[in-house]
Amino acid sequence: MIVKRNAHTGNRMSCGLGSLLSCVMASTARAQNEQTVFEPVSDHAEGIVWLWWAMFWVGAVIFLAVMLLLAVGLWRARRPNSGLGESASRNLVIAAGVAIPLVILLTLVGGSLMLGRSIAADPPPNVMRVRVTGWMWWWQVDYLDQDGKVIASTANEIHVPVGRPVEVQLISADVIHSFWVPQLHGKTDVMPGQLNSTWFTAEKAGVYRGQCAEFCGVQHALMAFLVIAEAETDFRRWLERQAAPAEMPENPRARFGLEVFLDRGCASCHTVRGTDAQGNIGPDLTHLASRRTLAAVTIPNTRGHLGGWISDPHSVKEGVFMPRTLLEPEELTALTVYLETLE
Amino acid sequence: MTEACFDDSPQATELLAKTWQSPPGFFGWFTHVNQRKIGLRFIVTSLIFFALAGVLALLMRLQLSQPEINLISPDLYNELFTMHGLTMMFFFAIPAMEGLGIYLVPLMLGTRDMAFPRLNAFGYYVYLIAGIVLYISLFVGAAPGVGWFSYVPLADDFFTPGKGPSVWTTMITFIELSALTAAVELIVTILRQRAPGMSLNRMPLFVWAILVMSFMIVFAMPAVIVGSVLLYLDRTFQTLFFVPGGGGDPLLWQHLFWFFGHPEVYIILVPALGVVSTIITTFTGRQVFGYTALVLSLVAIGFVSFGLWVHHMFTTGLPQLGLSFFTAASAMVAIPSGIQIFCWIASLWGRQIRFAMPMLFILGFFAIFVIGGLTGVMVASVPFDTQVHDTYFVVAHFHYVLIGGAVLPFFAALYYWYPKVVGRLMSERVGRWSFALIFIGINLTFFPMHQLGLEGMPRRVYTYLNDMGWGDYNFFITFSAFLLAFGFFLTFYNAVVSYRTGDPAGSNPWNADTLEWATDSPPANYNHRHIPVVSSRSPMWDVARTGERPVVGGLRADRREILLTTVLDAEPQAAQVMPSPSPWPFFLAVAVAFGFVGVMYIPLLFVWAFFVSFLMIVGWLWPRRPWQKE
Amino acid sequence: MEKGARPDPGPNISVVVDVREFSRFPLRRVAPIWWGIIGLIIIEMMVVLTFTASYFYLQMRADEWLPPELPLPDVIIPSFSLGILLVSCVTMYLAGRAIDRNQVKRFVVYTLASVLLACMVLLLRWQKFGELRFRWDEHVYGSLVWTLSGFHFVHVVSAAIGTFVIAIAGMVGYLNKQRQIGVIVDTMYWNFVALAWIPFYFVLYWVPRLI
Amino acid sequence: MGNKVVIIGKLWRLMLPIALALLSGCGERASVPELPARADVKRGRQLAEQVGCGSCHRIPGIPSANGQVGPPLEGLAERAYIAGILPNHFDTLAAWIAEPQRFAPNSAMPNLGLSEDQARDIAAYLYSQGRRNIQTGEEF
Repeated sequence: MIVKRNAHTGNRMSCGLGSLLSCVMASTARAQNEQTVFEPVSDHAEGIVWLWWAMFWVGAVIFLAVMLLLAVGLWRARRPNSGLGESASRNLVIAAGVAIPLVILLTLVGGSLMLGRSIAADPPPNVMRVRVTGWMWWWQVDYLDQDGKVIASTANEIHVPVGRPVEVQLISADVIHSFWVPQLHGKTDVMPGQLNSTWFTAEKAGVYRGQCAEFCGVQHALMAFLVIAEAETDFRRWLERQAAPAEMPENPRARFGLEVFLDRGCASCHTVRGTDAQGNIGPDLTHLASRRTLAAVTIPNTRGHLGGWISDPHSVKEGVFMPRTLLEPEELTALTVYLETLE
Repeated sequence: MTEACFDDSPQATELLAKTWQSPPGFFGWFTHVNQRKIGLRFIVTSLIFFALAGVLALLMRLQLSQPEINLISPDLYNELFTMHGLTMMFFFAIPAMEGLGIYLVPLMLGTRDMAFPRLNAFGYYVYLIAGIVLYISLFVGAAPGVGWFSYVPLADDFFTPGKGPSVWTTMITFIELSALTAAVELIVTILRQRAPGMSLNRMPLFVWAILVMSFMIVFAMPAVIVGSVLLYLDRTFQTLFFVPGGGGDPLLWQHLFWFFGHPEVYIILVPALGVVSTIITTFTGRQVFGYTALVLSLVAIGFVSFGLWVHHMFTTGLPQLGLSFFTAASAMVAIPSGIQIFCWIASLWGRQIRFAMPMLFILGFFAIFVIGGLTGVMVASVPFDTQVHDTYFVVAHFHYVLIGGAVLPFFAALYYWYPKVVGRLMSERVGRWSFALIFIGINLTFFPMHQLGLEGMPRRVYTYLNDMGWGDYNFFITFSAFLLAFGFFLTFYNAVVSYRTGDPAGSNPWNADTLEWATDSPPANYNHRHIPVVSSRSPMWDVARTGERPVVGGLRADRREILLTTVLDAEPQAAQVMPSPSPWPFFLAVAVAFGFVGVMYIPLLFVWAFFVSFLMIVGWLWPRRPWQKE
Repeated sequence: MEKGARPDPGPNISVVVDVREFSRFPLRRVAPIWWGIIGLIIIEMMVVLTFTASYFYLQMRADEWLPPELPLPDVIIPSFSLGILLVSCVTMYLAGRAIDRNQVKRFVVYTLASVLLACMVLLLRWQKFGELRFRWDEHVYGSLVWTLSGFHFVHVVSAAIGTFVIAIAGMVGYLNKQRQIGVIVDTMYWNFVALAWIPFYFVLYWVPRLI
Repeated sequence: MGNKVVIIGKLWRLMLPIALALLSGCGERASVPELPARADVKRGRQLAEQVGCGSCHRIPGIPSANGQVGPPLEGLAERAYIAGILPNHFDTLAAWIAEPQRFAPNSAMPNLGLSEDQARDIAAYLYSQGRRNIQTGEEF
């Protein structure tokens, strides 16, 4: 029900560090991570995790070799006059301290530069463009057509077609954020006054969680988003739906809810396309009900959470900019009913 | 030479002690200028800040021990991690290393005080006041909560109104003053006051490390001072240096900050490397292998560290080509580090080693520091860094480097020089427990953080959702953090208890080779009864071997005189009369502090503080009558 | 060489260097304070460099540097004031030479002349501030002009006051050939302050014209 | 300043589960006897977390449940009335959770569309967090 869990009961033992650690905490280790570097679903992320394992093993060998050398050296003291002579010492330092590291480092730098070049290359021509705006503390997602015009606008959820490269153009509405979906790609900072972009291709359908990775104020911790990779046809259908304006509700209670939305201040920050609500400080709510979560992947999008979030956002996400709204009970009920019609 | 230039009588010794005595009493305390007093103050104060920052860390760990708990509000949590970083970097690590330098360098060089004793005292008061103001700000709810790196635009007054980042800008500039005065002071002392015969290539490695550190401070710190002045102006006068809409650029801040911030890490590390060489020399009973190589690698680390700053900015969207250079440079800094490690291993190989406490901490240093260095090389790779940047992987990495590379050697130094400072040895039994807990605690606390980072946990988050599956790791880490803290506490306890009950140390308990062991423990007011004359890198061992102790004669005992020697070869050149105890440095520090704190509220106070400080400086430097006496 | 004897059977102490006849008034490069001032100057030089680098960084990131409505900065009066500043270095040098020859009166005259020159510079600068047609909070160019000028202004003020104090020390008769280290370091700082204006002068008055 | 004092209080609240967890290996509380057989406390906790009770109520045992919109549900079992209008019995609580508007048409508490079983699970969880068994009156 909740957001996430791309149900990898992933094999924890496959992670080197994890396996070392699981000796210590085998009883408590759970495996339901949804934001891990270890389960890449794009070429970029796969290249990086490959690099990690290469570095990990080389590093482990170096560490053990140094410790072994130190241990043997100390052990030798049991025999008299076993200290290293001048030339032996010099050879040791030159070989182990200069020559070997130099070779390893050059290999690492070379490999890392090659991988970096391929990742930083321009995206292929059939790329789909999405513009993501970082706000304190949520993500605005705009789908762009060929001319850079906005087709559809949503928040904290990026749907992408499987197998198609997606370029994410990043701009900031306020401070520095960092766009990061570990299973798809490394971070790219969202810089005020500067257009950064990154691209990836999700090779597998699924829900991948991302999170802001640059400290951005009080609620930096709860500024996540979801990348939902789905088949091209599903994606098309979804995008079409998102591009459409909201329908006028038929249910009288929902109509009352729309009135509440327009009269009680919601509309000054939020947009619902197809109505008079054109605020642009908070997320576009035109298709709110189609989203899985609220408050940047903090709570599931259910009626209970929605009502509580509207009534008092601060007890869910302290310090958030959305104000408390004191509504009559029937207004609150109608408002939630209305918002649930925004599919 | 005649008898006249050499008076070893008890009367002369007493006179000398009286000349160099610090005034007693509460008010006297504010006039002390002797380098040992000031150095000890630096060390003790820095340890207090270390403990405070540790408590903040434990509070943060409690908040993170379980998902989605509300022990600490997000605002307060942000203040805690900011203060933890600021305290550890600016109020513990640098002052601790400087304190070691200030206390030990003149003793090691065989001189009686630092070059500018009053400036020294001033630096301490500045440090103390800055720390007190910072912690007061935490308790009145005005502490900076924007990270120790204080990135703009978050730290601009638009996004963070209130006094927090202003405290950051003014107090950082203020504490840098202290670091800079100490650095200049150490450089001049090292270059000009070495005992006759202690040419540069006979200088102890620890002194070399302090020299390199001081030069790095001089070149690195101005960048952050400029940065924080610009940020202060942005916040107070609405200038636009970092405001994108007005033509400013937030990236400029990052360049300024990291141009200082990266060398900062090595500023902390380099003196620790000096400590390692010193202790290995002493406990193997012979000169460490590769003196020249070690010195050159220290210098190389110092230089290269100024070319690495962009590796903190790999994800900011800079051009790929530029990043490659910084990848290469960052990886290459491993070479001088590697040279040092293997010089030490060569020195230890097959030697009879006394495994006393300092040596144990050094062995711990090897394991922890090598791990930190290896992950450091990993994060130099741009693609990999984009995944782990700003995650717990990096938190793990730099705690391994800083605790392994600086704190463990610093604790080794505490055990090693404690008998010199106090006259008694610290307890080995408590020390071993402390070391074991610290060593295990570090690994249990920080090793799992690598895994957490790779599983996606970002830094600087006050909580995380239950669904993320990070709860168990974090619980375990919190538990281990308390273990680690207890380990540190044991050494504190050890130091306090041994002050009264430790075994008497004698002047040279470890049979070490450097000059600080030539004098009593604790050293007399005048450091060395006679300024020694040196003819090798191991003067103490020379004395033991030859039974001869060559010294300088002719310095007067009735006033504070020191000997100046030439920069390269330490040939005696002139004598200098040192200033006497004085309250002016304290007054000046208070005046300057008043200005720094005041400008947060009333910018025009700058003008007032400027002139009052000037008056204080004149009072400080104004010659006392009668002049003819000289 | 006579050995000093000690009651305990410690190592024999032998005096191998006698410093009784050494000067107690080290001058110039022998004096620690000379090195200390060099340290201060290096620190301040780094500050000046960082300011200048920040200027160029912001200038290069900008699409257009000088805001279009502004005229190019005037260079005549700033060049003149730079000239005065450089002349004051000469008077400071003469003051130093005077005290080195124990000519206290001449020394006082030269230092006061230097202070006067500095005051003229400050006056010209102050007038420049008044003539600026923009504030520091309008654009980053304005922020830089105000900050760099203000930063250096404060330095000239402190150098002038410091030198004035030195002049007073001369008047009350403290300074002489032996006790002249104060003059030496003050002159060094003075020269630094004067020379530090050159990069600022260049970026403030010439860069907007040249690009 | 004030929050420092709060911390100390909170510290104790936190240390207790840590200590318990250390002793028992995990922090689950023992399930309550005497509850209706069909209700499942554990499932109730999960449901309460997911459907969103916590956005309006503070609920013991669910750290993320910090809502201040409605009353805190600590010690719910000891209260005499639910929402000020219903006598506090297990069945009435479950019925209230399932459809508040049945009893109070004007209530701001939403109808979450829960099944009867789900409502009973949640009610069971909420009761399990009290210190008194509502049916037997005994402390446990």
